Amino acid sequence: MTYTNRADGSQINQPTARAQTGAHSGKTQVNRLAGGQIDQQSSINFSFDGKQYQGHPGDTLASALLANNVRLMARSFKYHRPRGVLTSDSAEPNALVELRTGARQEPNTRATTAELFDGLVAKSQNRSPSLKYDFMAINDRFSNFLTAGFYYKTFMWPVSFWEKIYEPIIRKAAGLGSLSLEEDPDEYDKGFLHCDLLVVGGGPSGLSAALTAGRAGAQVILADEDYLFGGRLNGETFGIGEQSGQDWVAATVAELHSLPNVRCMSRTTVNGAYDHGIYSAVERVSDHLPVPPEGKPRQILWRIYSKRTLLCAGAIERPIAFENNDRPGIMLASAMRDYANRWAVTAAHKVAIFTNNDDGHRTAVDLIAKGVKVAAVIDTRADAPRIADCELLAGAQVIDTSGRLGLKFIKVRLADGSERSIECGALGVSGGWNPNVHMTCHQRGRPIWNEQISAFVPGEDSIPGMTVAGAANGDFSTAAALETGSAQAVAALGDLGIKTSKIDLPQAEDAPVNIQPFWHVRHGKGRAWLDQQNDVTVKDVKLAHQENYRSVEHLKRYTTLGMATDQGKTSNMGGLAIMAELTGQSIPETGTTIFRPPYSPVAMGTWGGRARGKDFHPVRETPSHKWALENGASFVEVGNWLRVQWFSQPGETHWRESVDREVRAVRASVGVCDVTTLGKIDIQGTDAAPFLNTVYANAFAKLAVGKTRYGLMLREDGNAMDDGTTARLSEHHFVMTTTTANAVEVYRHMEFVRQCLFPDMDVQLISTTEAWAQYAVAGPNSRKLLQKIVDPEFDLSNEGFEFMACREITVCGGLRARLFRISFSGELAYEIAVPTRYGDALFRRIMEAGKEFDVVAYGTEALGVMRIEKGHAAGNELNGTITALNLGMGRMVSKKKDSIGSTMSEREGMNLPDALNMVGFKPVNSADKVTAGGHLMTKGTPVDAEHDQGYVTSACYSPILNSSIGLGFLKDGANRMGEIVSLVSPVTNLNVDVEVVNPQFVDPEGVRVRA
Amino acid sequence: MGYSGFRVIKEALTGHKGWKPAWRDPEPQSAYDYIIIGGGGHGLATAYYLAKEFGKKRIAVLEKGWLGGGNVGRNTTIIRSNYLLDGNEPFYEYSMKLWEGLEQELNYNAMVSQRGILNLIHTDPQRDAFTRRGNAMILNGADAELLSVEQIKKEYPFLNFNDARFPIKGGLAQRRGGTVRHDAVAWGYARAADRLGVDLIQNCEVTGFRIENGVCKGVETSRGYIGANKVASCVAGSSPRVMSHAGIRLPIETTVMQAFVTEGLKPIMPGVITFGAGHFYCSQSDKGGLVFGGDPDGYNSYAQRGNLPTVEDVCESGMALIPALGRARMLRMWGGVMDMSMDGSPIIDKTEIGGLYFNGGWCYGGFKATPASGMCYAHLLATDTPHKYAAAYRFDRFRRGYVIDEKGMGPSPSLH
Amino acid sequence: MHDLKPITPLWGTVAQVDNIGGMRISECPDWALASVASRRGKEDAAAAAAAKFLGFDLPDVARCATKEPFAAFWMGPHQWMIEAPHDTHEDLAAQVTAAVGENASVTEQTDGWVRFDLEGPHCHSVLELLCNANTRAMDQGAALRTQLAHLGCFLICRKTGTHFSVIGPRSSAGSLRNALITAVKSAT
Amino acid sequence: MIINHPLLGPRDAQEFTFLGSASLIDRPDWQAEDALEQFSDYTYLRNDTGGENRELWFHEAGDRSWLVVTRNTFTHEITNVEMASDVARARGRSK
Repeated sequence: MTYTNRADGSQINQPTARAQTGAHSGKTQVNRLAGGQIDQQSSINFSFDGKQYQGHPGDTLASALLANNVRLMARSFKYHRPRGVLTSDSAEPNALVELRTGARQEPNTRATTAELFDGLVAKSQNRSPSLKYDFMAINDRFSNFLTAGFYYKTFMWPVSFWEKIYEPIIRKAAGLGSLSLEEDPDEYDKGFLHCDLLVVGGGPSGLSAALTAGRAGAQVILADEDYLFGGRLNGETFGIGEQSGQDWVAATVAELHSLPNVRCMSRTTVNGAYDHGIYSAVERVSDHLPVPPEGKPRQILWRIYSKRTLLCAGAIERPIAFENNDRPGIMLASAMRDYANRWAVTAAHKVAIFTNNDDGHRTAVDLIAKGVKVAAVIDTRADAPRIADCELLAGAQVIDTSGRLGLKFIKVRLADGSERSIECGALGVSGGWNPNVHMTCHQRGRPIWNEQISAFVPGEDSIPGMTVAGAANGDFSTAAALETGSAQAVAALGDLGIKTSKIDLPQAEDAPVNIQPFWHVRHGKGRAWLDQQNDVTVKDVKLAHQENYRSVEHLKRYTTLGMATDQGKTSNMGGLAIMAELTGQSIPETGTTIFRPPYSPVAMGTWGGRARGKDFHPVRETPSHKWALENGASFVEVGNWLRVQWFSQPGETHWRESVDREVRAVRASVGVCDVTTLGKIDIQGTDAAPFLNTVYANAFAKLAVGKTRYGLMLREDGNAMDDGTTARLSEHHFVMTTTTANAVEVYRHMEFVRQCLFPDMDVQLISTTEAWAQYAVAGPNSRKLLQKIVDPEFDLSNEGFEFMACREITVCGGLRARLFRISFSGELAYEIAVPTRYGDALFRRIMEAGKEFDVVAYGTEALGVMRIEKGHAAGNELNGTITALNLGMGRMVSKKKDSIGSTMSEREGMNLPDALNMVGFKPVNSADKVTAGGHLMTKGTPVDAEHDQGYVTSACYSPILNSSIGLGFLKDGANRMGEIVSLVSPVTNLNVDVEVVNPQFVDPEGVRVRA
Repeated sequence: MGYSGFRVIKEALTGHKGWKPAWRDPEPQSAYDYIIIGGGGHGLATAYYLAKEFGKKRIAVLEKGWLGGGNVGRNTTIIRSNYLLDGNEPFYEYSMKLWEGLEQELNYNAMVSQRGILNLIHTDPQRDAFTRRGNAMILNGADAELLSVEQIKKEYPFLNFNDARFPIKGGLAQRRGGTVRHDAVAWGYARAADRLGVDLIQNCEVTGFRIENGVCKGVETSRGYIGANKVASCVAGSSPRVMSHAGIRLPIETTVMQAFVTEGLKPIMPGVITFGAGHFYCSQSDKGGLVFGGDPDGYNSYAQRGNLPTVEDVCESGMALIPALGRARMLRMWGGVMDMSMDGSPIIDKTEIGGLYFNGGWCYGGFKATPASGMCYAHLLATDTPHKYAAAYRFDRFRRGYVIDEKGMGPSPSLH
Repeated sequence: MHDLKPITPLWGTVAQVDNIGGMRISECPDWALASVASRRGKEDAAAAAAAKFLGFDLPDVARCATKEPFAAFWMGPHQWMIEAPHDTHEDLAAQVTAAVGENASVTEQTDGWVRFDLEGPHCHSVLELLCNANTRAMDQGAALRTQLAHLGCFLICRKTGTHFSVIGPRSSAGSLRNALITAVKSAT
Repeated sequence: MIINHPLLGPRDAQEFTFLGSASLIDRPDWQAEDALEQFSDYTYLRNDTGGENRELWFHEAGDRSWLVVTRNTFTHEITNVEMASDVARARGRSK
């Protein structure tokens, strides 16, 4: 046996030699048979509930447990009934375990799909203290009180008891497995694949399709959830042509591997069909290993872009409901066959079969061939054919079973009405097969009823671009699967203009479907299970019917039928059939429930990929980042940017000390702040000026070359969208700055205006945010400092470069740069920009040159303090509900031109006499604190919403004013200067008196900026 | 026939033979005083309160599919009254008070569970905004609490406090927020309304209105014409379709919002949490599944399903916030059709057509509003005046400039 | 001549190169970039002037054209990015502006971007873990803009199958490199 | 979803940002007598009754084109994709 690891996604585990006997299985594996697609020559150690066992490479946890005579693997959700496996695949509702330990503990893993690896540790779940003795099994005794929907009818009195007593008890009992609550140590990848034809499922139809398309040269992806290709052929004894089924699979897969245009992906579940041919698939790269190899993912989420898709997902056998049909040892007949043929295991050495169709008899035939005693085949059909060499009880039904922790006896009602007890340790049940229509429902397609096979088949065109072949389409025989797989592949490629023809199909089994629908045994008062995980019984469906929860959706929601981790793959059909019976309608009239993605549950880690922890979002670093790291910076996230909040100097123990120092230094001398994060948009073209006149509410057409202007941008609804400054570098060339937060939205908006509203304007836009390192140099000594940086031919005097001037200059001996005389702080200030690769050097140069002025670097906190002191609105004020009028800029909105938002800002509700105005606040008692988020009340009025007068948007401690100060919006605030109002913040226990003041706390006349 | 623990025991001992249908399946009559279009949560609640609080008779609810099959049956079951704006907060707080007495009112256990909702804070501006909101809540009589990181760690120790890209800096909690078993809300109202004589008519799709001289006289349905004195649309995501039959254009677009649930897990999540730096919110159901979601897909859709980018975005956010979720498996995803209004707030109002009323625009927040929406709509229908808590929810607020824009996103429905 | 020392997007004085699993990921800071967008009504004149300057025609949609010392790739309708060696063309934007005059708008883009070249036999396996582009269908000279590890990037095929350039936002150079390295480790 | 870009061919909708109805192209005349009413309708009223919907998508992570996509909102089927600037010109918009 070779186990190859993922190389190009085309690995499979194929046994190189098939064992002939079970001789090496040792004494513990008492249920191990001979043969199978496992390596009986070597052994694997594993443990379940602390007990050590051995299995073989190729085993699943379920097959290995059965081999060790462990039938009891789980407890059910509600009644804590003892349970074993029902299936041998991903449809399993019962045998869910906690796999692995520590941070890798994985709840609710199906034992039927967990590949055995050396050292595997599994634990049963939802039981206490042990699987055999579960206290909560008491629920089973009280099941009569715990019927469908019982909780809707009780727990209402006394009123307080629901949340204090009842619900905590219910919640404690809830859930199946548990999370470790530690961070998942494994990595996950996400990727993208493209193909002409995606073949979902690698059974006979899928292999046939992939071979057809592969030979035609199409780009093909073949995916199967199993670790072996072959689908049902792995569990059957059919031959194909001259070969055994397994040999045909091996030969076919080998040919597919040899084709460079075919990607064979085993352990890959295609689990969702999304619009326009996009499918999600999960490849389990490392789940069969103790831990993933270094750097490799546990799983990969593939998004597959396919031009055509062929669903070859096979069919799922359905059980029959009868009393106590849920005991460990009772499983689907096909699962029993799989375990025997593929894994060389039987759940017991004496078994029985209960069926309503010919296919069930195959299990008897195969098990007898494997040396297992089949006590009887019980067939509901009176005219059942004799197929297996054992006792046939035609027209008989299993009416009850016994065996507390595992099946011991079944009770059979014979055709003549007499009853007989049969001893057996396992019972294979077949109620027929349901085509696996799951994925055809993902776009809300409805399956249609096929009377001939008594099952739903996919509706036409359920998913655009997807067709269905083989058993998934109701073509159950192997020959039909091979035939339809190839034919549908030819058709799909034909749609794409790739002409090809069907491959030569080998001879294969072609048995007709011979079934007499039979859903549940009518007998005494016991419970017959439909949804085994959620403990939904036939009685519950009857009760739902009685209480008029009759629509399929009501049935599902009231009883929880089909809401377990298998989405009802083995149970929905039975529930539906019984409801149909009760209402007297046909099954198709009764309806279908819809399956939702994903086909089988997908780990959150897989969906999340590598976007975790620090890698959740990419980081954006500013040009001075490295210097900041070296100089005591504390960083803060602003969108994806990391900006410096403040720089701590030795001895500073509280952030306020650092911020106060930075503010004082700027106002006293000079400071530097990295403002690269502000959005920059290069705007060029002969219509650039009229364009700006349109996107800004205030006038821009007449801005002089070499000048910068503040601009207020409105949304079409008249509320402020963003603000910033725009500089006119030349007649047809502007540079706009946006706020850091809105850079992307503003750019998008301007492209909308350009392309959708004024498509003939000659304007070109491109973002230059990152191309330039831009620093604010602010403070009374900023000019003196910059004179040491800017090359001497550029006149920086107040006359030569006045307030709001801009110019392309050179610095440090000839490096191209841009200089803007703009100020956010209210001080004499500039912003200087150089190509980003020189940003680090320039920052260091400025700090060096500024030493004589005691220059400081300052962060966003100091920036914020100074802009509040100066009364500049920022993000906290531009909250999306604020107008120009609210900001005190109502008159800026030009009525002489058409600009975005100007018309709508004239609406009544936005121009009320007592509209909010932005004002400043200062505490009456200087020790009091102004709190952002506090609400404002007129003095003497009640403190409630009705009397709310506004709110504080921004607040800080001003080291210049030695007081806490704030900005905010107050009704009619412009006319309330000097008024004392109450600032209340009950959520922070604050109620102080503040004075309404001019928002420009510092230099309201604007002398400094023009100095 | 009342529901009670005693009754459950009695029925259990007598073979459950006594349980009666939760509601009748009446044939539609030729005319009613009130026709409510839409048998979702809001429609059923409206019918119930119209009968119960206003004593009205001859009421029918017309449902095109099955009762409770709209968004009341496909949401993430959260209730809260943590709104900011004056037009909204009193309404949602009123709704919260109605939730608090709902089960006794309806004699149906909808499992109102006030386990708290916590909005996480990751930035200083967010803290300022949440402070303002918390204050607005308290000033409106609701409860709110700002939590420190240490307090949050105690309740949610498994959140990412180690290497988060956007560290948690605090949170705004509403302890009275929580979850309710969504289907049970619909069933509880349906059963209670039925018991007051309301005709609940399933599989009855409204295909048109009969309007004469500007007055609505009744509705054309898949089961024939039904006359009515007053017709009340209450169809959430189908609002634009239904109202178009009356020639009315709405300030509403219909988009898809996805939601997700994991396999059942032993309890970890005490209440509801929302991530402030990504698109993710989550709670744990009484069955053990983690129920979560994020933002709408962002495009118009009536398809009741979404696409992968949103699925991945939500799960990435979930993993960023809760690294321990890695090995929990998502079991199912689904999509609801959302009536996204232009300012993110609802409309409960008369229309320009006499006798025709409208309730919609709930965006993806309609579930928590169910009781108050029903009560306020019933008030409007019964009295022709708006209920005091729904006075702001008028059509003309857009034209007149009184929008109620909680998020400040402007007239882009998919952004609310 | 100014005396400010440039640094690379990854904060180095020299470009960073990683060799992992037979793949080479190299930071390529030595390229000047300028965008050129034709003015409305001047599309032909702009194209002619650009062709004269470059020595080749501006490429078609989603293509990259190369002739030393220049390369140019399509960015959007009527808009291209021009590449040239930084040592000799640091003032590329000015040169292009001089060449196209009033027929096109030219913007310096040099330092808006970080370029990583990915070379080796596993380019497709690496890139399929990073972006939705069907790189197997990209031949030499194919150029497109897409999302890669949540970042808007240009992806240019320099040599079919074995050499791609990823040109992403400079401020996220570290995140982009991290994503590339992680993908290479996983795929090789 | 996949949007068949008129210039670039099929591209994942993930690269695009959705805005809303293509009627946003028809911005009213600000000098019209009833400009405020027209703008109110333009800004707020929609006809999103399901089925074929013409809508604006921005190729944000691509070539920065605004596109008008005709998409069925019941099935998500896309039947037409146009450059928004072409549509705008065809609807009489210029400077």
